[in-house]
Amino acid sequence: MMQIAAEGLACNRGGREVFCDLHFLVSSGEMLAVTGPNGAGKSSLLRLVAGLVRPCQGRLSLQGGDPELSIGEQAHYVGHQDALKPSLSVQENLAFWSAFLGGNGEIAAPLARVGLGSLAHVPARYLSAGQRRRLSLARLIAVERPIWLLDEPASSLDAAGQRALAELMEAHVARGGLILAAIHGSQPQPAKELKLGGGPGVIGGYMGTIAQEYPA
Amino acid sequence: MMQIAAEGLACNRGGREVFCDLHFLVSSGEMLAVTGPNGAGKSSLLRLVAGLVRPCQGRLSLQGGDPELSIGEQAHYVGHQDALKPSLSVQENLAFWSAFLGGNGEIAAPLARVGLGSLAHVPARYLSAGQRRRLSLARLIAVERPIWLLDEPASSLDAAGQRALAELMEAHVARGGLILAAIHGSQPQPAKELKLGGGPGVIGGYMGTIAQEYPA
Amino acid sequence: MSLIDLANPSRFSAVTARVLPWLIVATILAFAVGGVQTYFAPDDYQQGATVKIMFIHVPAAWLGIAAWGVMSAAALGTLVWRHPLADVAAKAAAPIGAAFTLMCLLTGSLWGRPMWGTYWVWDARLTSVLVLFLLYLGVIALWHTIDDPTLAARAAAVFTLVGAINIPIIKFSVEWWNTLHQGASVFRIGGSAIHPSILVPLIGMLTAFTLLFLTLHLAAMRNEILRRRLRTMLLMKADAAARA
Amino acid sequence: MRPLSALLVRDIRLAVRVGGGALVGVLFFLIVVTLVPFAIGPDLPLLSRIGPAVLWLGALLATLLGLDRLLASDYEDGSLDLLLTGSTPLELAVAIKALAHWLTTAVPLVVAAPLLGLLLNVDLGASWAVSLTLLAGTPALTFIGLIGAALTVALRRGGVLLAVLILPLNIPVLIFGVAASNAATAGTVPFGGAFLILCALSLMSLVVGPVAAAIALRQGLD
Amino acid sequence: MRPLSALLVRDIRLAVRVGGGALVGVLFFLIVVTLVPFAIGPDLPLLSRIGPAVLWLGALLATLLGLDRLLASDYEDGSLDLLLTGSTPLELAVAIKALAHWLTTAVPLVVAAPLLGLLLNVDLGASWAVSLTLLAGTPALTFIGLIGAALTVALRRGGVLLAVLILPLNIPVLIFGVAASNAATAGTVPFGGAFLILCALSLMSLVVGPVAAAIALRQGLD
Ligand code: HEM
Ligand SMILES: Nc1ncnc2c1ncn2[C@@H]1O[C@H](COP(=O)(O)OP(=O)(O)OP(=O)(O)O)[C@@H](O)[C@H]1O
Ligand SMILES: Nc1ncnc2c1ncn2[C@@H]1O[C@H](COP(=O)(O)OP(=O)(O)OP(=O)(O)O)[C@@H](O)[C@H]1O
Ligand SMILES: [Mg+2]
Ligand SMILES: [Mg+2]
Repeated sequence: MMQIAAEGLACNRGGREVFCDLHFLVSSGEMLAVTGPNGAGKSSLLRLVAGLVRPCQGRLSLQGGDPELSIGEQAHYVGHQDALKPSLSVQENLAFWSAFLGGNGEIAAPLARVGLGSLAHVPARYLSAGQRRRLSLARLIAVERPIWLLDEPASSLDAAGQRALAELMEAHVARGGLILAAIHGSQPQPAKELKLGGGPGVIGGYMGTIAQEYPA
Repeated sequence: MMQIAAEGLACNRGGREVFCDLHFLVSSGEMLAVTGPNGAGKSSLLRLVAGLVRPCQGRLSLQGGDPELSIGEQAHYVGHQDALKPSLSVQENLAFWSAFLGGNGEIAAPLARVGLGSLAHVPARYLSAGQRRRLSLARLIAVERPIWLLDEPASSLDAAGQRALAELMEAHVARGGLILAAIHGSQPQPAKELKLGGGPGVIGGYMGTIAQEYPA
Repeated sequence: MSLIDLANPSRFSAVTARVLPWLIVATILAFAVGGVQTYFAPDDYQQGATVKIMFIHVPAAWLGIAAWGVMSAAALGTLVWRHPLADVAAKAAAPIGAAFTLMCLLTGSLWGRPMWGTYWVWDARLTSVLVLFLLYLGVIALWHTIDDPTLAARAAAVFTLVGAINIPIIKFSVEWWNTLHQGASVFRIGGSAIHPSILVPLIGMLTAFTLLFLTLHLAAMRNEILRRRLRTMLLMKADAAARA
Repeated sequence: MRPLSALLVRDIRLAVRVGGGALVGVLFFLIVVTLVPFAIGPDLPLLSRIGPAVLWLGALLATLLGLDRLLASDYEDGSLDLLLTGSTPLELAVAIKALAHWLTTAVPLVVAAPLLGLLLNVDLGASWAVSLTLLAGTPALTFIGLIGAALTVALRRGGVLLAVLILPLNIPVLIFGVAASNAATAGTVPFGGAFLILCALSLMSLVVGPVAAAIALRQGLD
Repeated sequence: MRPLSALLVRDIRLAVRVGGGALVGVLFFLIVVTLVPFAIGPDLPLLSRIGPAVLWLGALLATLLGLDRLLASDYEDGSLDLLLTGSTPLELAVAIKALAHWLTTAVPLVVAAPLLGLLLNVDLGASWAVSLTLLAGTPALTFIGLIGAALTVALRRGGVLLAVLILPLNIPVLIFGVAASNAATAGTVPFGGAFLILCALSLMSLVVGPVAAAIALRQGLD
């Protein structure tokens, strides 16, 4: 049983305040959908949780989970950029991240799962946008980590890909995983929602209050 | 009255065939929605029309329009990468492309139109994904060109942004413009559809035949 | 049959298969003749027997330069007509040309020891040849670091044409700068300036080396064509596997 | 005209924002010039003899440093695609980019050369001549480098390979540059001849460079 | 252990695929060595005197060339974010990257040095000593360079500015490297002293470099 709790988080980037006084609570088996208009701070929040951006106020705490690892070290971060090297083959790319992030060297299965089995030996340079996205999502399967931080994971995926992704996320949540996903429009599954860009946000019943942002 | 006609187009990339024997006809006032699964060849087709990829067979012809300009030189190409320099400000970025692509130096209005008026002086490095996308779409407004080649233009736009984009495209088509757009899922407006990834494709009644790919 | 038919790779390999044996024989004969002539060529009154190095040095130098010329012609074929055979010709010529250039450098510096008292001087002729050698290495590096052959061919073609500027520099370096290296005396306007007893064997060796180059080049081209066939077959197999 | 000037301004702006302007450039050469005495030991007559050579090597180094990003960055962020959809011929566009690169790397050196010459105790009169040769010769370095930059994009290669392709072509430029400079400093050989050849090389590369680069880029298209 | 070896293999692979392997590296140094005689004029005794210096300058140049991409490319494609979410400390990760850079740039030089020495007519016995000093000293160049690479990412700067930041720090390495080499070739000064200092510099930068780089990267986070 893990829990990520944010108390009064505030984030400044490039000197401008992105959001402030943000409270939320996500526990394993839950998915928190972070929504909001462009520039509301979704990516910033995810990067902040991943430890890639420093909060300028408030604290972010993790109950349960491995105490001597940071949140980021127990999390998968899938951002706007897919960390792929054009001159390495699809398989080499995945194999490296699997080894570096501490997966069990299993590569073929994840590739097949995201539908890149036949392209395993093609240089990543040759991949289409959706194929690149699929490859970076394959990390989620290749390496077992409890927390997923997904920034618009469905972007440039085709219908089939989006369905597969939704299943993947459901399965993870069902397994007791914990997901924070920044999404536009419809979420793939019923989930808590954290609307940004509408003043201070409170979610997840933390401090006993249910915010009006809670999904109707 | 312009017309882009493709006859038996085939495209090879990295030594493997992407699509072959593709026929379509788009004329001004129309929008052709290019759809298909990931890796079907949507982006390849758009790049081919823009003159950024060479067809290995077939021919692409433009009736009407400026005879001594290539299709690419009369077209806006908005690809997966938004050609922005992180160290230039939003305004500098747009101003440069407007000047280079031969627009009338009008910058403020386009920026306001895509909702970046307040960020005009922020370095592009600081933009969020959606803001970057908005900025590269601002080119469409800043420079008047009859042909638009849009590769998943709506990706990482919020709901409002997608609506604005749809209006923009409708207005362009109404003005007698001509759009080829690669899109996933629902098209923003009724349009001819060219499904890729299903063998040779024929569309637009070219050579008298209506293909089964024609939207039912 | 015309040159056009030759331009077809499979036709080309068929023809070369028939021509090559004869070429090999001709080369051997030419070397035999040239060798004998060289043996009986008189020693120079001041250079002594070392003058005989010339009979390797000059042809080697000549072919080192000529090979780049061949590559430049092929480069035009690649860029203008996008002809696969041109790519093959260019790729095959590079290592051979490099070898001849190296031979020229080595024999030259060996000769330089007795003549100039040093193996190497940074004189215009010598350096321009060294540059040629470096350019060869550069092209070879290009060919070997790029996996996609057509891409490599085009890049190498551009590079070859740019590098061709070096050829006149080599040729005329001796006229433009006062070099240690002696000027052209065989090929020059107003007839040759060498005594026939030297000139004849030199011509003999020139023909022999040229024949050798032809033989090696054609053979290398055939191998390259076969190699490409293999590659495409493998690619097609891979795609078929991917489809299934 | 307007597209080209816009491109020029943009590239200069980028170079200044990223590389840090002309002063940093001068500082760079200052460091190079101070490095050499350390490397070869403080021997004034020798220094003054190889002074021009050092400046020329500095110029070569500075040109090489920015080169592999000259077109690669535009390729990676998709700017190159848009440059191709512009109505300006590609040859002109890349020439302008090279010009911007030259203005931001070589010109600071040309200006600072007399000052730097003093550090290498080349006397002032000769220093002027040296910076004149630099002014005449550095364009060749940049525009030959342009070819390499285009090849790196077309081949998706870079780093040392680029240098390996470029440097041999730069050798003649270096020879005549240094020869002309030495002619000016030592006054042994006539200055005019080498200098004229240097100008010829620059003019030639001004034509060959952009054309070859454009061809390479077009060939590399996909 | 596995993460680190994976990172090492991947970076070496990238370097070879992009830069074209050790042979190209050797070719690069061959060219550098041939460049110098043009610059300073064909004067054999002088050449043999400054031969080691030339090799050292070559090493410096090669190190500089790849440096600004060393971390920047990982930053631009988002790899750096993932490197941070790995359980390996950042200090180690960047150290490994620097190691890969050293293996692919400096080692070819170390191996080829005796051969190159001949061209600069440094006699063979001395050449071995020179390549020994290179082996001992080049790590310092790379790991000091690592700091600059991290700064380029943190400050989103690059090009010449990076060189300006790095070179001054490299001067001591260069001094002692050349001193040790000259001691070996000329045999005037004792070889041991300079060589030991060189090793000390390398060891120090092996520690300072990664730590400083990691700090710079963390500061640059946003
Ligand atoms: C490494 C040193 C040397 C190099 C790179 C070199 C290179 C060349 C080249 C490129 C040619 C031109 C061939 C042609 O015009 O097609 C040539 C010709 C020649 N070289 Fe050398 N050479 C070297 C050393 C020497 C030495 C030491 C001698 C003897 C003094 C020598 C004597 C000649 C002669 C007699 C010719 C024929 C010139 C003619 O008749 O055109 N070379 N060499
Ligand atoms: N630069 C390239 N070189 C070689 N092959 C490529 C290149 N780009 C794409 N391909 C291949 O061509 C095919 C089509 O790619 P393309 O980008 O056109 O697909 P797409 O329809 O745009 O897919 P997506 O919906 O993911 O964007 C893919 O299989 C891809 O592997
Ligand atoms: N690296 C950065 N430095 C400074 N400011 C930044 C940076 N990245 C984003 N910002 C600013 O922070 C705000 C939030 O950015 P963020 O990327 O979190 O928005 P977002 O919700 O992800 O938007 P989108 O839906 O477009 O991805 C934006 O106004 C943006 O201008
Ligand atoms: Mg975002
Ligand atoms: Mg696409």
